[in-house]
Amino acid sequence: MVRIGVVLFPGSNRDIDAVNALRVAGAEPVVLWHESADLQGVDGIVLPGGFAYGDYLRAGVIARFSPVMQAVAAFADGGGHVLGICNGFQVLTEARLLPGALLRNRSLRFVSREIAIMAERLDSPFTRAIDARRPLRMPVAHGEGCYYADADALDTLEAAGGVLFRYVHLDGSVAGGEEDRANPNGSLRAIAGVTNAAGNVAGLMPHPETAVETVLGTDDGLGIVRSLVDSAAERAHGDRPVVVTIGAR
Amino acid sequence: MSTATAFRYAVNVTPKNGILDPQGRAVEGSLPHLGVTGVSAIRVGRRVELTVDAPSEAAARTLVERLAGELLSNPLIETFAIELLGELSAATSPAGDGVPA
Amino acid sequence: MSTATAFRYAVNVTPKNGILDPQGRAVEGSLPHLGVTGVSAIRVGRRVELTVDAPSEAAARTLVERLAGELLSNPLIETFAIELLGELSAATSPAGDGVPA
Amino acid sequence: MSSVAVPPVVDEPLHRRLGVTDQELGVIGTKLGRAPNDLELAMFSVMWSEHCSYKSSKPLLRTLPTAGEGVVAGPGENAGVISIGDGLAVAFKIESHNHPSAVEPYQGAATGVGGILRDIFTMGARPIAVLDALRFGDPSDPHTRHLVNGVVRGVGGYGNCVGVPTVGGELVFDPTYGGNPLVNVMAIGLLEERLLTLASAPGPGNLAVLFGSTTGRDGIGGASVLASATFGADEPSKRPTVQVGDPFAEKLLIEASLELIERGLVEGLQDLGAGGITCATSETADRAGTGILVDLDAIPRREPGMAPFEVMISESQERMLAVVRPERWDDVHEVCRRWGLPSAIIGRVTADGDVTIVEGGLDPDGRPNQGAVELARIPAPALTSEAIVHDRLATPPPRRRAAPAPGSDVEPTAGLPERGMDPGAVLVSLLGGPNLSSRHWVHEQYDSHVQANTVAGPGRGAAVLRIKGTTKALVAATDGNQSVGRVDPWLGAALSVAEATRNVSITGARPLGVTNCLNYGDPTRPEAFWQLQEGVRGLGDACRALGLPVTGGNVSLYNESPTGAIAPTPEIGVVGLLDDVATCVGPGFTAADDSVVLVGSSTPGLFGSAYAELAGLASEDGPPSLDLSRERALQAFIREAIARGLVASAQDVSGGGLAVAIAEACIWGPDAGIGAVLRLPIAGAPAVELFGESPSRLIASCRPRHAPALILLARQHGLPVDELGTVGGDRLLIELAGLGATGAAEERGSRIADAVDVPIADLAHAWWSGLARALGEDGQSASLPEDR
Ligand SMILES: Nc1ncnc2c1ncn2[C@@H]1O[C@H](COP(=O)(O)OP(=O)(O)O)[C@@H](O)[C@H]1O
Ligand SMILES: [Mg+2]
Repeated sequence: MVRIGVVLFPGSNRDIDAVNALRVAGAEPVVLWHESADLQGVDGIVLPGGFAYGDYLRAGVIARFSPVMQAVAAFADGGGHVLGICNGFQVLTEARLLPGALLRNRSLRFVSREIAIMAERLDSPFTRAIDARRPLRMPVAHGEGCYYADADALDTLEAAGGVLFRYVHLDGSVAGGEEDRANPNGSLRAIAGVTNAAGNVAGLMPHPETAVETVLGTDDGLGIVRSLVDSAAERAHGDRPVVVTIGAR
Repeated sequence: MSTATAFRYAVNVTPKNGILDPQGRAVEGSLPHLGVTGVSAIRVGRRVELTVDAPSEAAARTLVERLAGELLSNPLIETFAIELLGELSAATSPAGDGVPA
Repeated sequence: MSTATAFRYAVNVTPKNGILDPQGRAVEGSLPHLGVTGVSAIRVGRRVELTVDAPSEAAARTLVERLAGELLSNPLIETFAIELLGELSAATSPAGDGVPA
Repeated sequence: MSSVAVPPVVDEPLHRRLGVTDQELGVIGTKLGRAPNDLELAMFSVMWSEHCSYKSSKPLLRTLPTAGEGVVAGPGENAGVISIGDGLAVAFKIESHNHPSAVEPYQGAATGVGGILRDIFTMGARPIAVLDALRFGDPSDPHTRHLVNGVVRGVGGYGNCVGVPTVGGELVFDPTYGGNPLVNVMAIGLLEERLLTLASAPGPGNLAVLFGSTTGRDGIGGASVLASATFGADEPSKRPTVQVGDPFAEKLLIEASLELIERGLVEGLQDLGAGGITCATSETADRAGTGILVDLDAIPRREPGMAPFEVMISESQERMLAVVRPERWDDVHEVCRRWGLPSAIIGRVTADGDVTIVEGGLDPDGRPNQGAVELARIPAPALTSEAIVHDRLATPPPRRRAAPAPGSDVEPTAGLPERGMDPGAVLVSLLGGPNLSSRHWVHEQYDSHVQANTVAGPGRGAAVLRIKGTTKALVAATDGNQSVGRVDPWLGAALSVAEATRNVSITGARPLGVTNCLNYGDPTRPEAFWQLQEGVRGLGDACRALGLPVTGGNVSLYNESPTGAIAPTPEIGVVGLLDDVATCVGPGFTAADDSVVLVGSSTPGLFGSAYAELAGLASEDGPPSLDLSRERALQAFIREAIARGLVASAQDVSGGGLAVAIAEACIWGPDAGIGAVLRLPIAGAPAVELFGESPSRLIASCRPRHAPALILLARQHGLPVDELGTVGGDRLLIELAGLGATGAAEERGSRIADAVDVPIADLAHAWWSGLARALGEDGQSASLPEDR
């Protein structure tokens, strides 16, 4: 079975959700303690949501210096797949493993509700198992999720296919700026998730891992979790991914 | 408008002594990860910079003091100090986002 | 420990020019409610005060610069300035909580 | 009328300055057999505060029913615990943080969440949900807005960070809370029953271990001064140092505590709340019949120069006391270290039954060192179980008006909707009002999904949380009724229990037990004490009638401000169990063509209703009547109907009455809502039938083929039932028919009054935007910079 690490910082709290989602997606979750640089030979890594070290100062900043993050950076350098969700995304930008920064929500309020995102492309390691380019419903829950980079950096990112997800309306049209409820934090260009130039590290603010079971309202997030699992499996064992139709709607 | 000028201030807001400062504590706790020793007594507060149009420094300071006490700090748990950063020749009030002139 | 002394610094972190500062904007937006006019260009940042044990001010400052650049600010969105607040006769590191001596 | 706290006079004796009466000082002397020293007096003053000792309410609370199926821990423990099968149990409790929140809304609310969470994980339960029940004054008042903002941010700031979802609660505005807001927080935890841990200190020789944050000067005197004294905004001298919460430290505390319990490393565990170390040591010792010897020097401090009394009564947050066998100390220490928490041995369990404080250290055998000084010695029971109890005087108010107030409409129920007035417009303004509109502005600031259990979060009735690894789910709701309680405190309490349990039952869940927070005025005023007495009686009567145990709660007295006491507010929290989460039913209509059925019937009267408030009806035309056996039958009926698969949706009739309940079921329908075409047979005045708030009623929808069975089942339970019509379309149409139907249409020779006829989009818009508008948050927000 594919083994996916879930990094546990002392203030992680969606680790529970990530572990649950990986199980639903058919992987074996392996909890990785922040004080240890030993990745226990996992095939892929999730940096879960939460408040890594309390997220004082700026979200994610302190986590960047932890022993486990040194190991995660090395793992990513070697081509390993790393997915940061919410706080995990913040940690990856602070660690410069992903471009840009996550500012306080423009509303200055924590925002927690269901939103919709759409994958810009289905050929990335983190979107390959998504069934179609359609709005995916899942929750957001964060206070610092406004994606920011300067205009040149954004253009470069877009040109390189680095924008992975955008906030959208339920009809699939891209969300507007901060006045648009569909963009919950005022992210520039409605960017909800990005990937690095090599394509093996990705982060997003919404919570696909909390949206993997219909009993909780939506399983639209399963495609993202399963993409990571498939990509990690393929890289580790040369497996061709099992083609599964997800999210029977 | 006559002789009105503009003054730029900083209001430094810090947690009162004796009040728990979880931010300072968290930053302190992270130092070993950076291999840093010998740093202590970290307090994390806020710094607000603002420009005030007023006929005199005294008038401007009175207003800043009021703002600092009523709006920018919470007197129950924070203290503030006011710093004059400079005097501007003309009042400059950039629109919208509060970007300093 | 020889001649080691302690230096107290403040690191002022402010949002870079051109970066959206929703806090500054919110403060500005609340001024009319307080009946305040003539205040503009508000920027809200952070202020971190800390004590550094080091043999010299130069050594201490090098460390503070590193902390300010790597930990206390994010160069993509923020700038920082360092202020020496004073020199303390002896290193005082109260336990645990980040309370100034 | 309200007792104003006497400003402390400089040469007043210490005990009075600490809030201890002369009479109480006498009793302390008797219990000690000598006069207390200053440290002992400080310890007594916090422990004999209302908050810690329940000195006014204890005799009343003893009358509550506490036994029930599956109850494994009841009142007296940190939280109630009820077994739910599969080796699992649920722990839950509600608590107030009213006065701290009035002083510093953000930190007051945040530390309120922290405190109630500690009550839950102290028992070995992982906190899985928070509900916040909030009460404020006029929403257009800038001070109210400041409080609402701070409290909501505080609840979110803490709950979001510790990773416990906030899944429900209330936000109610009523002028009665203008000078005294209420912040009640309920927490729910899940535990393996075998891990149930009690807060006691058994085994002389065991170590008393303090872990978590260090001890500072925060909240000194908080318990005694804040919770017991009449609160007035202009008494800065009575303002204690504000407690600041650190949710990150709490998260570490949760993980460390649960690991210690899971690994069997502790004999007892107690959180530190009001009364700090004094309270934790004396309560754990008293429960075990032991004593504790405290080594004052061993307590890790945050500040230099703290006096012994400051250390002993500090209410620094995020601390725990563990009782540990000496041979397990290394393991305990290691667990705390791994979670980044300081820990220290601060004393020993003894056999002498006393809480003893020494300065100068203990030797390796746990005896005071040579030359150590004994600073205090108090029998543990004297501080806790044998603390003073006061016999308070209860007197009903001089005149309970049964007749309409002078000058008011003699028959207000015949008033609105007045002839020609559109009841649909009344419905729109009710739905858009500050109390009935959507609370999303609040709960979108709360993480309601974390932990991946939330089947139904905040916003639409009771919260539903699935239990991983089982088919089960927990269902929770809170309710409190101050508007009826104001004139009839018995009824207010009973109605609160009825509504909270009904909200749980209409999902299909079986209520397991009740927790409560009794928010009342100054108990030394006979009228306020009478209200408390009646409230507890109403709570007990309702729980007995519904067959439910009261497993815990909290009492908050002295809720008074210079403008007077609050209306009695018993806040009720209920947890229920759903055996199969797949059967769970929600309040919104689900499909066009479904049949709509009304179960229950209305009683006369509009007093206390949202409608009466909107219409400015001042008279007391009588609160609704409550038949508890009818309530019990209604809840049994709906649970059975849901279990048999007959029900598509179920919504109870509460605030705003039947019309609002139906409108909500429409708004919460599929996509952007769905309409309904209904015909309501009425016997009384249209206003009462549409907008009256008499209890024990619900609206259910079902597939048309199930309607006969559903109606039959209701009759079998002895309940009145009417089929109102069908779901569908994009408007809500309610025609009135029958004897009571009067109005404009009557003049046209019809027996049908003006109908409610409104587009769902209009209802939805009013409902959606009402709260933000009431709070002035619909435009540019004027919030202060906050650090989270
Ligand atoms: N302060 C709050 N925090 C979280 N959820 C809230 C709050 N206030 C109200 N809610 C949620 O909004 C919904 C409506 O609340 P309320 O009108 O009190 O419900 P009901 O009429 O069913 O008792 C419920 O789901 C409740 O849990
Ligand atoms: Mg309800």
